Amino acid sequence: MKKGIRALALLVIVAVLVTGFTGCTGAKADDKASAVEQTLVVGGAKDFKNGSEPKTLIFDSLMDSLEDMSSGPRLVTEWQNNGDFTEFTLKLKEGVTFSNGEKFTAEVAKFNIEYWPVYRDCGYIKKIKNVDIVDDKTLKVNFTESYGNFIDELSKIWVTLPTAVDAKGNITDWIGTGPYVLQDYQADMSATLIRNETYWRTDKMPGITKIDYKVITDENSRVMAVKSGDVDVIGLTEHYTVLPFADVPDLQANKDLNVSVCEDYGTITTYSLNWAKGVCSDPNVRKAIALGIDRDMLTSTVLYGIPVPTSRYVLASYKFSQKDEVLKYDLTKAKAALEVSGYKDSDGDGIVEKDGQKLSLKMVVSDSQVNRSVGVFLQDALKKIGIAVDLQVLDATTTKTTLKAGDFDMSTSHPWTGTVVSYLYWRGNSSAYDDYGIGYGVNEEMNTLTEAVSVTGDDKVREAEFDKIWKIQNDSIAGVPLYFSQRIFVSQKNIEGLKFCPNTSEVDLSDVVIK
Amino acid sequence: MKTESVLKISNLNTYFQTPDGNVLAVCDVDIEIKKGEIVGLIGETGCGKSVLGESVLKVLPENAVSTGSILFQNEELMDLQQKRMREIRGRKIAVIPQNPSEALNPLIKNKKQIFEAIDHNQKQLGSDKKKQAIGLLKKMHFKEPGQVLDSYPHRLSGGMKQRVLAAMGLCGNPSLLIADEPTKGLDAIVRSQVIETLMLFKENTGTAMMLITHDLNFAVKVCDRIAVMYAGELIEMGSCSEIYNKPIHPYLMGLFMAQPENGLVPIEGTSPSLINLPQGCRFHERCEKASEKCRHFHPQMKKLTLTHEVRCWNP
Amino acid sequence: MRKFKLKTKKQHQQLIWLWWGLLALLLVLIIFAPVIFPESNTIDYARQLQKPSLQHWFGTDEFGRDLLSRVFNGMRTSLLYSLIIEAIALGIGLMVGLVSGYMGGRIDGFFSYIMNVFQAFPTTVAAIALIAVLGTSDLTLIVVLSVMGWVAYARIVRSETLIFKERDFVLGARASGANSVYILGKHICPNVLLPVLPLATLMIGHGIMAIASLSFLGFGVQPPNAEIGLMLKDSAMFINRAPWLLVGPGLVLAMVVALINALGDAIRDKLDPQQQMVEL
Amino acid sequence: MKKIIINRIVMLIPTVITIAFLAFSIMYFSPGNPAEILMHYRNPEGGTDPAALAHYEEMLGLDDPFLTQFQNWFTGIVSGDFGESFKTGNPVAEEFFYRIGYTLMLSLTGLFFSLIIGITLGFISAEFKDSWLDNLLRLTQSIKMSIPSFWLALFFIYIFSTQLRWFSAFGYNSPKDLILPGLVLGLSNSSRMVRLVRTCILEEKGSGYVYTARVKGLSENQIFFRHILKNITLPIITLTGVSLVSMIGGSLIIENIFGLPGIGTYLVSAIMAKDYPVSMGFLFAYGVIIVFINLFIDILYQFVDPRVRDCANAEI
Repeated sequence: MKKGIRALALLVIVAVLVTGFTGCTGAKADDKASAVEQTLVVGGAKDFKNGSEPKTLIFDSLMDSLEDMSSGPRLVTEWQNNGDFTEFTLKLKEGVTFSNGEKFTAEVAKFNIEYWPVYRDCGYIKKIKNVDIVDDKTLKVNFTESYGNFIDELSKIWVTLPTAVDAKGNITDWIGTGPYVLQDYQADMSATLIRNETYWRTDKMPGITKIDYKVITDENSRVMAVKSGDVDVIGLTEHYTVLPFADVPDLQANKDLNVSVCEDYGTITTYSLNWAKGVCSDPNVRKAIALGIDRDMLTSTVLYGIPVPTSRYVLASYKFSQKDEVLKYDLTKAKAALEVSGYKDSDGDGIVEKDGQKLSLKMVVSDSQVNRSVGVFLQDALKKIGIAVDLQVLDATTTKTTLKAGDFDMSTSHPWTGTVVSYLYWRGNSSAYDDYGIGYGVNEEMNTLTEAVSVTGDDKVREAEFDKIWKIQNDSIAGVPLYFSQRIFVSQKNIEGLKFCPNTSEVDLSDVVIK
Repeated sequence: MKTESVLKISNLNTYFQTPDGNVLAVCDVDIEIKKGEIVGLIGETGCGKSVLGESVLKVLPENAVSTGSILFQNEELMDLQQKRMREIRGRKIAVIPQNPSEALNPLIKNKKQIFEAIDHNQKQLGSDKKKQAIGLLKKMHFKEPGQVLDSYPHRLSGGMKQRVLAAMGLCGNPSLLIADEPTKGLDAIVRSQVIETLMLFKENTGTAMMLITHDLNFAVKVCDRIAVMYAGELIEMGSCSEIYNKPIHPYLMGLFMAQPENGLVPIEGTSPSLINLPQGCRFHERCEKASEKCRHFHPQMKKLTLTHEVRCWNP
Repeated sequence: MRKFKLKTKKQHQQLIWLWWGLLALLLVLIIFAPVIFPESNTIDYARQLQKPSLQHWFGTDEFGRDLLSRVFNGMRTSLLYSLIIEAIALGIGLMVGLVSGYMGGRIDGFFSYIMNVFQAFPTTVAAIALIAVLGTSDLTLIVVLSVMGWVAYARIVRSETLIFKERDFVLGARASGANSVYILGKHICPNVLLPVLPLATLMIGHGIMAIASLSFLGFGVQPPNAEIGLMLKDSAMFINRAPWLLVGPGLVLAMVVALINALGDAIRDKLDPQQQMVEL
Repeated sequence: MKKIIINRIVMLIPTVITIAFLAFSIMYFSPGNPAEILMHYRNPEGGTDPAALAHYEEMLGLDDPFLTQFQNWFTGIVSGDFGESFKTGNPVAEEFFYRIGYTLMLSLTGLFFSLIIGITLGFISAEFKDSWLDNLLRLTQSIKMSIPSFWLALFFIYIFSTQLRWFSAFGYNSPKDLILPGLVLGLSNSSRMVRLVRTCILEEKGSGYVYTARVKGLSENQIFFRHILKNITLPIITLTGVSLVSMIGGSLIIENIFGLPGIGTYLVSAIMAKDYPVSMGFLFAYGVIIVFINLFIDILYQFVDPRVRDCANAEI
């Protein structure tokens, strides 16, 4: 039939066009396949330059973080203080050069100590007086008052060239002394790093010669990428959990993959309670909330049994952590706490009330899969002790503005970090509303304790002070710890030596080998 | 003297299949056109006269079925494949389509559209084609044929378009011209141009002509013989003078009465639906003279004279 | 010659009744969803992420909630919002179109210009920007989509008004001294409304899709309310583990919108039989 | 011809200014103090120092009246300066030109698929009019029209990325990564194209010039390729313009799902992050792109249709 021929002719034209199109794009795709030996393909959640972790492949910090969150030598090799922590002497590593050949000198170190603390939330900026260059490898740092935490905070200073930053805390030239050199960078897409063959830490010289960093912002796609072998590892370059907990059991059962759950370091997801105003200003309500949540149930259901339920603020393995868990689930105690304050369910609708007012919380949650699931769980859980929850899932920025305005009763928040002393300066002793809700500085005593901790460098004294701090926190409940949210990385089986670092933002690839 | 017949249609039926049922557009038509003769096919819109033309050309839509016999120069068109049919169209049967303003592709230059017709007859070199095209246009009395060739159709007036279409028909060696509603929607001046065009055409080729029109006066002026159609069938056929001077069928008489010079008296009612045709005479519902017989029995064509035939119980 | 059999009119009619029956059924399920599916928010962790079964046709979500119930309750929200949005948009469009078409001149020029500018922004993009200004909530969603939706109505009302303005009955009314408001309200408006009907029907489907898209991006309906886009956003999170969660919401959404569109087409064919004549 | 084009561009100036005005007002009336937001980005843990805030307010010229601010911003735009992103500090224009390429590539891929699908299926549908094939195709189109593009995207990701692993589901590494999102975009926009091609072919087939061509003795093939194809290009061009506009709008959601670094992804994150200079600049750019696509289609139309060309020439 003529008609058939005409249809066929048109189809052929279309087919030629389609194959031509896919053909030329396909050809380009093949070019990428020619792999260099020992190339590690990393799937990252953020743009290479935006995340705080990827940069640690290019730069070195002044101090290293050790497993218990104390400090070890790195670019600073030796350090001393004058006893009352007002003057520190730092010895610098000699013979270190940046990848462009410039030398790491005392001037460079001084610049970094003075420039970065503002952008890296280091408390020492408030008390530092001056930095003196003694000689080419020695610095003397003077403080206006005692500051015992200075050395620990130096692990947050990642050393850049003084000429490589702008006035706003942005790095303009990505040239460091670290194990890798940035070769190619595509915003929001990818980055290529090659090994720094002249890396000064010869014992930490990595085996991987090239790193392909691919940005995959969607968590499901990241999981798919590692499952299909597109990338070698995911979850390594973020300090938080980057894959849905729901996928973990499935990935663990996958024979080609290695799933590593970090049980040693990490943060505890904590919800902030607005203790300064509203219904949560009543300590008994806060206590009821903290005791009324069945954390075992939470982690075993909506979190698929991966995170560990806990009611402590920081991990037990960390320095200065609290001795025991107090805020464990207890339904009767929770209900009793509400009754103490006069809340009673008189109309039988399951929600308690006082003076005719129903007890209702406004819970603000930053939009993410896990937060939404946990939010719905908490709504359901609190209903059981008689508290109605108005759940509001907002985008990240709106959440921040809402929280900063104090317009919430309960919200997602920032957990106590492992470096508890630093945290004390930032939010631990704050009583103001900020992007993450309200700080933990519930009373005057927190102030004196914070001062006491900062003045001394003596760990024994600090430990005693911290016991008091945790007592206050457990009593006043400014935040509800829920579960330990582990970092998880998933890698191909043939890759060995991947590990987590105590310094949550550090990525250490020195032992990695591709078999 | 018996002249040779160019087209002899006998027993032609054409119907369309639609979801609502079959539409009988042409029903039992017998008609003959002799060499050099102009036959007018008259009827109101929707009576099937254009479908008759299309049936002859075999360019009906897909859902149409036609049966019967169409003898063109002693060749049975009904049996011909489309491929062979295409050789007849354009070469032996020329067509002046209705509505000249839409009959030329607005996006293609006149030149190319005329060349297509020339190529269909005989493949030629570009320069020869141009020469021939200019010749054709000159025959159709175009003053500046070159300019016409190089312009797009929208630059031409309705009458000019029609002459361009006629020129295309000229390029073969047609022995029959089918002009479908050549005067539809044209004003008086252009109408006289159309007559001129048709005469020019005849002058140039000496073909027979089938003139499909609803314009009675026009037909009377031009035709040798006239056939009148109503609701898909022929109701009266005769020489021009017979039709003009002695119309017999009440419908034809009504048509004459509806002409402007006779006072524009319209025929009452509307023509029947071609899906559900009435029993008996198809005109009886509108006929003043309708008798009981007309209501129940379908009349056949009756010869009154050698040339005059009519389909009526009460002639 | 004939390669296929034409459907008879009767068969065709039966098919059409089947469609309308399906639409009616879906609408009943949607409108009475809270009564028919009261369990849409019942959490039961014992049945997390179940595959579709006889008890749960579309499966269950991560909280063990029955997805079928949630889909119909969600569609109810979408349909309700879409109806409100189209009512408001039609109201604005009708007024602007009538005034613009009837008054002509500078007023017409001004409104036509505004319409052009409005059409320069893609709906989704402009809606997101406006929602950013007004803050994310269900109310803003309705306001923003109404504000973006009136242009389509205004255009068609304007062109119809231009036609009816010249009709005898309007000219007559004007000659007899009726004022403009009376003519617009009494004579033009009812005539203009009829051609707008098919568009309005189609736009209800569009509205449902727009709401779903914005909710999917996180700018639309907020989580405590069930909504298809939002549900799909959640389902997308489980694409590796429970891909079937995507099927149900998408299926119902597509079916409802397709049937509403078919209704719009049918209304258009009824009002404009010439369109059908072309097919003959 | 040149004159007409220049004339048309000049006539667009007020439209462009209005678009700029709307884009600016939307962000101007946005809640939140831009200076506070900028300060927050520049110094994340810096707290709220009133002196610093005043400094930023002065820097952004927030004390100026509304119209002055708009004027400053607009004159900046005219000279190619769209300001700097609050978040990254990069010039907005730079960000835009880096990203617009991906959006255009995606839209054009989508357009390519939509044309291919539309013309092929529309042709088949028209050619086998009223057959089961035609009915099936028409049913498919009306269902496809009712499927939201994001659902189609998720569905395709599941089939082609998760199950078959033919394409990567996320991000852009090679032009191959545009195929899946392009296909989704093309498919969800192709329904109108299929319908249009079908009705146009059927309409043209019944038109006078096709009848002429047929009675001239041309074969159906010649009629289709020489006559019909040329005449259906006009409506196809119009719809292509409309499709391109809706694809640039629709690419926003597709880019977000497939993680392509286009202007849509960036605009959404900028709006969420309250990055005002980026939001304003990108909104304005969206409007201008669409206005210019419409202009381009108008001009293209004049090249193809001799009637319109004549009219346009007559105007001057």
